[in-house]
Amino acid sequence: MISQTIEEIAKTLDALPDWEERYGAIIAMGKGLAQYPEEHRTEQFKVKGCQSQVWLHPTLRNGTIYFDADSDALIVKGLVALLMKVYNERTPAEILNSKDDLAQQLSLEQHLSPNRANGLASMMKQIRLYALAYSLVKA
Amino acid sequence: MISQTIEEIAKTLDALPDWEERYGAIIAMGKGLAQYPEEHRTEQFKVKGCQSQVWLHPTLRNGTIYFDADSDALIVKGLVALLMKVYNERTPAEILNSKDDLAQQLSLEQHLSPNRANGLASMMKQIRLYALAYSLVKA
Amino acid sequence: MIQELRSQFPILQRYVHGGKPLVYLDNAATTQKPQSVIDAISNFYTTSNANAHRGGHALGAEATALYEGARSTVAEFLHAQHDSIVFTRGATESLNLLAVSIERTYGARLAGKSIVVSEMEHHANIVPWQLLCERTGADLRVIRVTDDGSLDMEHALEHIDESCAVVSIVHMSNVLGTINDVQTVCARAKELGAIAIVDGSQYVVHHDVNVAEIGCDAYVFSGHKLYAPFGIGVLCGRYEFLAELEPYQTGGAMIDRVSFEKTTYGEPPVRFEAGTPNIEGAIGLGAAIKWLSGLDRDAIRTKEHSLAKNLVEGLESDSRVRILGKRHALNGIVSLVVDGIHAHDLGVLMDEQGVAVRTGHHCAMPLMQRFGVGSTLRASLAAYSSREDVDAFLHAFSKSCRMLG
Amino acid sequence: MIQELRSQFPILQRYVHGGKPLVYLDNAATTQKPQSVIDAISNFYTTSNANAHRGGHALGAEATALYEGARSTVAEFLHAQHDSIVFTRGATESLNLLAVSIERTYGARLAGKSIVVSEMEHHANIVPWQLLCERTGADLRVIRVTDDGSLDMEHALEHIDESCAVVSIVHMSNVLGTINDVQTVCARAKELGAIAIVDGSQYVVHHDVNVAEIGCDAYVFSGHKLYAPFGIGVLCGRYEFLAELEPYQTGGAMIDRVSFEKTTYGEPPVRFEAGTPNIEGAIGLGAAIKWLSGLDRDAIRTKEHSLAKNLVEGLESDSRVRILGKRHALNGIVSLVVDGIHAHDLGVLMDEQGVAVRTGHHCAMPLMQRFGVGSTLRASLAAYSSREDVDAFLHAFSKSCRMLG
Ligand SMILES: Cc1ncc(COP(=O)(O)O)c(C=O)c1O
Ligand SMILES: Cc1ncc(COP(=O)(O)O)c(C=O)c1O
Repeated sequence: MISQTIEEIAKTLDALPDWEERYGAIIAMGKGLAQYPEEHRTEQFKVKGCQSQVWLHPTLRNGTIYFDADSDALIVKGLVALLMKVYNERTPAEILNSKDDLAQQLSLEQHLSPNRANGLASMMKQIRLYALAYSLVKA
Repeated sequence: MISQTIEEIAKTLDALPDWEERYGAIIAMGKGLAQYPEEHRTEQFKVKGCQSQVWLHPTLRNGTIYFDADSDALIVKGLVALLMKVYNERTPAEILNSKDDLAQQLSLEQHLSPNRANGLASMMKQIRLYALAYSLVKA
Repeated sequence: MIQELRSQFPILQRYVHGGKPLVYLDNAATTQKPQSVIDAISNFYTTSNANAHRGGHALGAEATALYEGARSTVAEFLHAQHDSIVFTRGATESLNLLAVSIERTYGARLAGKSIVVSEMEHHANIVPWQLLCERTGADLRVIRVTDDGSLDMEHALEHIDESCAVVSIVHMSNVLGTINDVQTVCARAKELGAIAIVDGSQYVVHHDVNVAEIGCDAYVFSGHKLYAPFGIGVLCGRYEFLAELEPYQTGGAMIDRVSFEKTTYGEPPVRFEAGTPNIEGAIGLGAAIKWLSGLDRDAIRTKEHSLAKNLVEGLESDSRVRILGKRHALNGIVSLVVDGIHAHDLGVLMDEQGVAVRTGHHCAMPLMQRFGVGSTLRASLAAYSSREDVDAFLHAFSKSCRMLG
Repeated sequence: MIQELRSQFPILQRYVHGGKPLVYLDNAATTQKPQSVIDAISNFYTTSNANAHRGGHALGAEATALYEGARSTVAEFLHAQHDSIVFTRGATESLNLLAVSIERTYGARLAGKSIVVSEMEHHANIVPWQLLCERTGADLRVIRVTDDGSLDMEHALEHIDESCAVVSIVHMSNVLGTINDVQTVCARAKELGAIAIVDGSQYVVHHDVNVAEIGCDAYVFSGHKLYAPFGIGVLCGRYEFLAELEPYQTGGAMIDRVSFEKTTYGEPPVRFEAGTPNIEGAIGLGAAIKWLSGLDRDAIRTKEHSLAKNLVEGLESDSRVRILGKRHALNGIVSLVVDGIHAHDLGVLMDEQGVAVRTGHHCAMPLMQRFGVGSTLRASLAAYSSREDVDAFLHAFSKSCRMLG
């Protein structure tokens, strides 16, 4: 469940003693992200409103959304990976029914600096938009 | 002499006990101004930069400048009359050689309020311009 | 209550001309600023100053949050959405922006069309449209003002016809105090597919606004008349309307990408905010609106009405006085002429007595011409205006009239 | 001395991110404001607030005197005459004003002509000219930047030929710190009868300016980068140049008379200041310039140079660092990329350590493209920058690089 995953991530982040460890963990998450398919590294799949480049590509298979995602900046890529943990391989309904205040649930503003939240908001908006679109697809 | 006239006016104004008397005197001066020739009440002879309408018309006769002047507002007309006392029937040279800080010499900023000085400056500029023009006329 | 309110405005304690207590009745020109607005400015520069939207750093994030927070405050104030609010320098810039962006967007299609304004507009709502007409071949049509200072609604509804591309009307006249039925005017404009614009510069000072109810495409006003700093104003546009408009100024922030081959632009509102905006001004405007919303606006309006009534009644005791649009003066803006006395003379002598009023054409020369006057003396009220102000005004007024014969 | 200077900037005492002392090195984006500027604003609103130029009353006269006094202060600062100074919102508006007014004045005669800018311009000095070119059929020509970050002067003098109508060049690059020989460029432009414009936004922060010596027709900058408030900027024009230009925005104050038949305009500078200006901003800018002129600018420049040298030398100890236009970085603006590390990541981690720098394209995408980078990290100095700032920067920088691998 989405809320459960968020709680787990929140716990992990909370347990880290300082900003260095927290950013270290985020960066490490990013490094664990699956390779982004080069054929989708196009303008069309870019997320607007991020300070660095972010790509997000959705696929619907058997009612589940599979995302590919990437960024050219390490920290942003880490945040992308975090989002993937939460939203990848969910149904459109699961995503749409989840709360949209992820940054708050993770206390990201305390953990990282507030301005990181902006890019995150753009990505979440995009994820929810895809979920909305797929939720309208007739089965 | 111009400076002498200014001194006399300054003395008269200084002797007045309060703003009401001072404005009363100014207004009275305006009422004593010679009739402005209607044929010169035209755009051409208007002084720009005054809050009310001011007309100033010069004539050169035997090396002396004769001004006609008027305003549609009483207080401004009074100030016009004051200027006429100082600058009317003078030679171009007399006008050009006089100091151009009349408002200060009369302590007008104390006597009247500072913003009255703006319109006055526009009129003085115009008077000096005419004097300059006539000073270039070959005798 | 009024004393408590006045004590928030340090400048109202001032004396002018050597000892005369300031009586400030030039509020339609600009209002005074409450301490909370002055403090909001100082606090910003003392703690969070940075350029907004550009910084990835802590101060930049704070400045951005304050700036966008101010946008939200303005949006709420007008019952509009956040992205409908474009910050400008003032009403004048908002109207210039609209005229130029409309011209750039609709261009040649404006030839032969008409632009409708009224005889009671401020120059800021006339000249930009005149120039648009000159450049595009559109026609400027002017709605008449009746003898009693109202918008001639019959004439208005007649004038707004199929040829009409833009209607731009003042909500409250800065000379007469007239409040126009902009809702009906906008409905008519929208019915015919025209763009409907309302100049709310004076109206917002006294009334709450709901742009959706008005039904306009754009609503504009200046901060400095609404207890806020200079250099900030608002263009509140229907989002879909803004989204179709070409940009106005260009440069930093409003672009998407720039190359020498091609430049693309961002979405509203940033599309219309080129360069570093007046971040301080926006924050000050937000503080002013927050201050306003802590007041009982109904009570203040009632008080302003009753003060205006006192003013008008006091003035009428002199039979030489003629109040322009007298029925409307109760809204808090009283414009008058005195038979045989120049308004300028009156203004000077009243100023000597500490009473600050405006004399002149009030940037509404066509309206002056309509009423056959060159200038008027205008007294205008604000939330902090008091019975003492009105008394002082009337006292100084009759004294000045006496002195001027 | 530096401690005394820093103590005038209350914000420099701040801590960010829970306890890290603020190290502000984003001065090319906006500078902090000294207490004297903050006080000038508060004092104005507390004692003399009124609309300028319109009032016949005491407060109006005071506000006008303060506003026009600020204009004189700016004029002296640039060694220009009082009536050459037009107040705008900032450099972006000044450049937009110039582009639009030049288009309106010279119109069809611009077709087939060329407008010359350089590869190192800020978007504010590119996009307005691009749009002018689109609308008039003029041609945008771009002076190259050399590999070492200089303006290619040979290319410049070649490019500015008979076809040239306008040359608009930055005095000091906001990315590289390059100071251009604008005097030679302007001389060439004037020789050929072209209009010469200089964007001094960054230059004025560090250097004195004499517009007559530069020989330009117009010089522009923003107040907020010069220790002054947001929302105020300057367009300093040769008076005869301004006197020929059509107005930009229209509305109150800038007109001579308005009727529905015909509207005529005032003289510069008011012709270009439609509506209520940012009176507070102008007063704040005047206070900032007065504050600056109380400093030993030579000494400060020398200090900035030596700090920049420390910065550059410290950075060079990491072989992955590449400083764009390194020769010019000593002027106080240091832009860099690190091999294998995204500037954005660096900026985030440095911010966590209290160090405020800018990362991104700095509104100069064409220059980024020229150097084949997407974004850089930029540290920029101001009068209050200290050795401690530089040390903190270098410390945070190497720690961040380590964390990012
Ligand atoms: C009705 C109206 N519209 C427009 C304006 C112009 O406002 P500003 O000068 O603040 O741009 C004013 C104020 O003078 C006004 O009263
Ligand atoms: C060289 C240069 N020109 C123009 C600008 C634009 O200034 P503003 O955003 O204050 O209008 C800037 C600042 O960003 C700049 O550095």
